[in-house]
Amino acid sequence: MNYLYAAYTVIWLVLFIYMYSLNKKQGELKKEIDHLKQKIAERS
Amino acid sequence: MSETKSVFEAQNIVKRFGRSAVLKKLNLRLKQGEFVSIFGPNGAGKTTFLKISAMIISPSEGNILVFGENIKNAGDLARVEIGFIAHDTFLYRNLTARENLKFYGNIYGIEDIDSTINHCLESVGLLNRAEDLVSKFSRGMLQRLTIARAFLHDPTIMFLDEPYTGLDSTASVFLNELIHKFYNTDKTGILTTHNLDQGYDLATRLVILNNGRIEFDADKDSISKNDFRDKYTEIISS
Amino acid sequence: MPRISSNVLLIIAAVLMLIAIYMVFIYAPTERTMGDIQRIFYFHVSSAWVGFFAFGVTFFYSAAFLKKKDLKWDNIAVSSAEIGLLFTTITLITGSLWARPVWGIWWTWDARLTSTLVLWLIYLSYLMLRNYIESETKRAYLSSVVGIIGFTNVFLVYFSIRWWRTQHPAPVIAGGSGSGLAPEMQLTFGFCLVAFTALYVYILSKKVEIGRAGWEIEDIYRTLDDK
Amino acid sequence: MIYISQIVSVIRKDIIAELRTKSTIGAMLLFGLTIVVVFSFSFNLDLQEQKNLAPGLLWTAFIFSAILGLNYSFSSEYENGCMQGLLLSPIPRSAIYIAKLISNSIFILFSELVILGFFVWLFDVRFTMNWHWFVLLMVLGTIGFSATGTIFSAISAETRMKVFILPLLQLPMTIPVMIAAVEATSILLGKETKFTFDAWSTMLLVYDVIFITLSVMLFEYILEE
Repeated sequence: MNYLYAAYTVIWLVLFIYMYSLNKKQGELKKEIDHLKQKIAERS
Repeated sequence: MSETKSVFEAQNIVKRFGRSAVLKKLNLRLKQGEFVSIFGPNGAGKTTFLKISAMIISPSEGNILVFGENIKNAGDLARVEIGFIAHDTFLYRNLTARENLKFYGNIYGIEDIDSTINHCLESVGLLNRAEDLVSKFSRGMLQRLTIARAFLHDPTIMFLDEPYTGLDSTASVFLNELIHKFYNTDKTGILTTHNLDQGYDLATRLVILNNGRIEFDADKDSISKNDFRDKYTEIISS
Repeated sequence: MPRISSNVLLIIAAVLMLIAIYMVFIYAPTERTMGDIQRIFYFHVSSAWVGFFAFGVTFFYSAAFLKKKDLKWDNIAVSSAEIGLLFTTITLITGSLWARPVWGIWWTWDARLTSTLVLWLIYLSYLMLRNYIESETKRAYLSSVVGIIGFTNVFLVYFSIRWWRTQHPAPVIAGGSGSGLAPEMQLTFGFCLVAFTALYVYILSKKVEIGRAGWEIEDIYRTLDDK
Repeated sequence: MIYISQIVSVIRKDIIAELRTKSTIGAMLLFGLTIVVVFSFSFNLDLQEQKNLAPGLLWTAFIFSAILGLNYSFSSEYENGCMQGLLLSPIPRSAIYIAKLISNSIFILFSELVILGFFVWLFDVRFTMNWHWFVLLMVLGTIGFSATGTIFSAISAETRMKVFILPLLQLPMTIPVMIAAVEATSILLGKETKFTFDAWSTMLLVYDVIFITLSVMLFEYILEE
């Protein structure tokens, strides 16, 4: 029976890790964009 | 020259590498017998424009017309009219000089191939080395064989991508001869170069390409060499 | 790509997924012969189909890129390929976890399993190939060609293995196909498929947004250089 | 017409250049023969077992020596920028692919014949049906290898890790060819099977036709910049 739970833990583990990394990456990119936009605003 | 049909025309050529445009809406029209020198700093897009005009790569937008015919339909037929000299020799190391020219001769569908080859090899002084392997050729001989290959199928439009850089003296003498012979037979050509003097002397028309845009295009006799030199430095530094 | 923000897609996918989990563990009846282990089937086959669908999307957008030469399509193609690889990996792992207790083996050269493995290999090399090419345009052209040829090959692999398997038959996949399922099971399976596809659409829109954010940064740097 | 003569001149060029150095052919032969020798050590099995394994071993030797040859199929083109010379010339892009497909198939077929001779000597394999069926099979299988191999070697020639990328792309692609070829060869060696020799060879033919047409359509995009 533990194969059933093993299978579902694998599915959720893989999906969550992947989605978490996506969100983190998007967060970093957004931060960099805002930082750049702010730098441009200061310069002009 | 009467108002002849344009031999070559580039219409609104745009070329993007990735998402940045290297060429931004270029327009150039050449009539029979015109010889254009294109000047510009490195990375201005000179070689890319030449490759697109010679139909080696296709533009992201815009059209190339040879004798008023869009190459998208004429395609391979139009390529018979095109000659190209670039840094690369386009020669196969493991073939002899004659085999190389015979190969290109067949591809271009030249009828009396052997006499044309002999004539071309003679015009660059390589007839006695016809049977030698290209891998054994010196740099100078390679350059002369490249010139022979470019003029083999007697193209009506010749593209030369900085042909004189790194050319030794004998090879450049042959090149000068062939370009001037090219002149009198009313052919058309585009040459890209850094060397203002050489480019100015050879051309009938001067074009300055700067970060993907043509910023100067005028006949040679409308501007003296010194004025042109100042114009060039002014455009580049702007 | 419809302009629904990815958060809305996330909510839809999450809700559907929760219902799917409820149905798989509680609503669906226990399979007589295999018992509860058979519940792996729902997510295993759904992720297989979504993986296959994702590679179909890559095939489509690769062809779109070759026609339109706009990197926007290539961005979707590569995002979908990555997600396809993720779901195919899940399929392969859950498949083995299911085969082990039922047939006592981790793997069998069955037509479906092998073509899934081949799909996985081809799109792994699709992604690795992209890392070895610097120019963005060249990378898009070459990987589009691989995406198209690779996907076409899978159908041939499936048939050649199916013929080959009838030469040396392997343990028949008990209850593998959806046909011999009780109505509740079919409903659960159908729902899982929808939930997984919703999840795929959410992740795809997220990845495409990330790709576009990367471009935005590039554009800003380029405007800074021009100044 | 001009299209055919252009293809013929590219093939003739490839053959002349190859005969001069014999580098690719030599490497393919040596590599194939070494694989066969390694097989004979790692599978010290009695005669009957050899019968079952012979087709698999043979075709494995074929595919790996083919991949080695395919790695260098465009090297003469990418030296001195000759590919640009071809793109400049009036030869259609699809003709370049077909010419390379044929010259690759010729080299692969040649090295396969020598490997086969070596294999028959080492494993003394006897064909019950007349052997010319096997030659047909080799031709179909070889075209199957080079149909996708030619386009993938053009793709990998553009990347840094060429020698690694080509097998990675090519091996999953040739699974249908390997299965059909091995099964058909075992039929020729007298194994009774459900599917006949003709069924497997038609499958090979279908594979060849599909991927040649697909590659002819897609080849020009590989040369774009």
